[in-house]
Amino acid sequence: MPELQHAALGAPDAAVAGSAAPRAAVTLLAAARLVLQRDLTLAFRRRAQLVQPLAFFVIVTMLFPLAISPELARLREVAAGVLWVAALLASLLALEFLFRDDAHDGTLEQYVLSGQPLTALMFAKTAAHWLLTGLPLAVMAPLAALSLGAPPAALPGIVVSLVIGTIALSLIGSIGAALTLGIRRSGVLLALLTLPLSLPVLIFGARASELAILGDPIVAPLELLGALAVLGITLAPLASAAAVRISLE
Amino acid sequence: MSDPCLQAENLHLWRGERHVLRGVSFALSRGVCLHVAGANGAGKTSLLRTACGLLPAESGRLSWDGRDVQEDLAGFQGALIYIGHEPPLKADLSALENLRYWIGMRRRVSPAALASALQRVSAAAWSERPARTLSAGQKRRVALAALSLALVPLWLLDEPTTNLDGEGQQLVGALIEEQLARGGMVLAATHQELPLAPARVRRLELRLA
Amino acid sequence: MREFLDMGGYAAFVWPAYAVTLAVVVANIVWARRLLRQAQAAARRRMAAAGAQP
Amino acid sequence: MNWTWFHRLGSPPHAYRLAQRLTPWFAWPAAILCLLALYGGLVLAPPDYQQGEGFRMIYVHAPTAWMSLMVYTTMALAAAVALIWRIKVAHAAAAACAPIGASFTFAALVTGSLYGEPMWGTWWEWDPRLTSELILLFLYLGYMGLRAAIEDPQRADRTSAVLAVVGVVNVPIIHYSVSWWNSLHQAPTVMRFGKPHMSPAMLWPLLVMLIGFTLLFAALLLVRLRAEILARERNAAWIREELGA
Repeated sequence: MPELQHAALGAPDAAVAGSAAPRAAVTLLAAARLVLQRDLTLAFRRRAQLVQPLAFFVIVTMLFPLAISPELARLREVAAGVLWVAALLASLLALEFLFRDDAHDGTLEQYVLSGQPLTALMFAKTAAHWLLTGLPLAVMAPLAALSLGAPPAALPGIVVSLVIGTIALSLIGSIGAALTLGIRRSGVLLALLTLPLSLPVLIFGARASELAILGDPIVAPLELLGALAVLGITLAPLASAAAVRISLE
Repeated sequence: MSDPCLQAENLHLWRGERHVLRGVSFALSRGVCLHVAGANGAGKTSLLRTACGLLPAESGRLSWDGRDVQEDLAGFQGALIYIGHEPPLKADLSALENLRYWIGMRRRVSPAALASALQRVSAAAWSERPARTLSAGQKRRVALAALSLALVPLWLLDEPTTNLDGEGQQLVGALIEEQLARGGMVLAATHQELPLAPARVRRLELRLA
Repeated sequence: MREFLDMGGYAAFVWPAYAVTLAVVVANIVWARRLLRQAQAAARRRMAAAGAQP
Repeated sequence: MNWTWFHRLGSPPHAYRLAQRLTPWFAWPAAILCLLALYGGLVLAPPDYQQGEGFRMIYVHAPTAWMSLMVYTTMALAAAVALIWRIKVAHAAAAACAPIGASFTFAALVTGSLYGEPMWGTWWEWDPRLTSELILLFLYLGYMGLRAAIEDPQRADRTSAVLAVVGVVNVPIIHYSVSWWNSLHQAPTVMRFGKPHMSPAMLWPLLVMLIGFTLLFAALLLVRLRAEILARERNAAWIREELGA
């Protein structure tokens, strides 16, 4: 095949784009970093959207003292469960935004057509989503935990379990968000798809937080939580990439 | 002329109950522009999306350099740029940022190249404004800048001249000419005439189902 | 017979369990057959419509 | 290796005709085995020494629970085959599985609850198996909901196939996590009776019932498969031939 010679447009871009290897110029890592950078930039231009899941998380944890009792001793018993249910729902709330705008304005299409492995780009998008929702939730959690009567000594354990757990939640959620692309009013369906798959994370995460509140070692559930996160990192981007491709058909 | 580079043989596509593409075949060689014409709903957009591998055809074969595109889909897609009805711009990013992220996924572009591409489409004055504030024609111009920056052999353009003023349409013609001159290929779907010398244009007429 | 129906005092649990299962089995059979008949009718209609055109 | 049989199975007319021909070969044995197992389970099997006559619920609870899992696995397998080799018939099979599986999961939950009342003393016990069964029902509902929400039939097929594969990877994880969770919170209500000790007279009706239900599923699947194939095929000559239209 004769190599196709392209005249360069700008002087510093004297790259030749032959049809054989036109994308040698950008590595996979660089492309993934661009995706991450773009999502973070966009999020900081829309700060209101950024704060919503956090506000939701705080409000939900606030509901429990009002619904159960203001006694910290009673709240402490359910604190781990409350924190995790609130975190699960808050991260679910943010999922709807994960791909919706990108699908709407054609960005997703360009990701698929970029010639880069879509799996890696999906992973970068999920990483951005976690940085914008999971990590802030974990950082907020000590406040919520203290208000539910958790002892200060338990806070590191709670934060660590949430950091690991929300990674898994973001990955699972990315599958649900990709599957429900192109469906109008997909909110309830997204919850129906994502929540059953998230139950193991809830179980191990809540257990780790509970043990932290009781002052017991939390290694066992943390390891299981870590295993889920690793499994999610390896498999979830594959599934969401497949789902995104299908949604564009 | 060299051998056909992008070749479609007997493509069939169904959308639900509608038989959209009924055995479409075409061959596109280097330096040629294929004008896909047809009424609204004749399947122009579907053909373009099939040709870039977004829509899998139900039957038929699409080959690139003689090999089925499914063998190396990412490689094929890296060699093309597709611009649909709506230029894929993020409303909250400026024209410049949009270009940087869009083309930056495919190849390294220097700020100078970005600036000169924007200059070329007369976008320098508003290239820092968020895309949300741009008119449809201005957005189209940003997409034209992306075309010239991508440096890929195959362009797939869906209605490239809509929303553009006379000068903008001439620009589309000039860009396509340049692409053809350097041995590239263009597949353009439009129900209007392309602002291009007819010698290098082949026509593919799609009929309504 | 009476003894059999009484199920050693567990009649209130055993028979409903069997009834629910039977109902699900029968519903599945009826449902599947009806689905097939409907699909056949729809396909016939489609063929007739397509046959009239060319 | 000769793969022609695989491609023949993937061809809609061949699959349709094969399904039609095979259905009675599954349906009648299923009916006979189920009736045999009913007689064996309700009449011939002796009462359990702890659970008395109540243990006879196992002859409907275990087969429905078995169905719920087996159908899901079949569905996911069909979905994976359909995704990998782009086989329309396999998509049709996956679509045919979901409602069957969901209905039997529902039956397993109801019979489990009925079984649980005399055994545990409550209608609902957060027993790991029952809890997993409930989650499985939600997985089925999610699958059917997703399929129903997507208008384009091909996209519905392919999207729900991804979900089925994701789901089947998760089912063992969910089951493990639920068992783990249950083992921590030792249930306050201890089983009043131990598991029935299965004598051969009690065991054979159960096994026969399991086989009967499996054959029943095969028959139901084949009938539904034909309906799904017809819905996916457009204006093909073989349909005219088959339906005499």
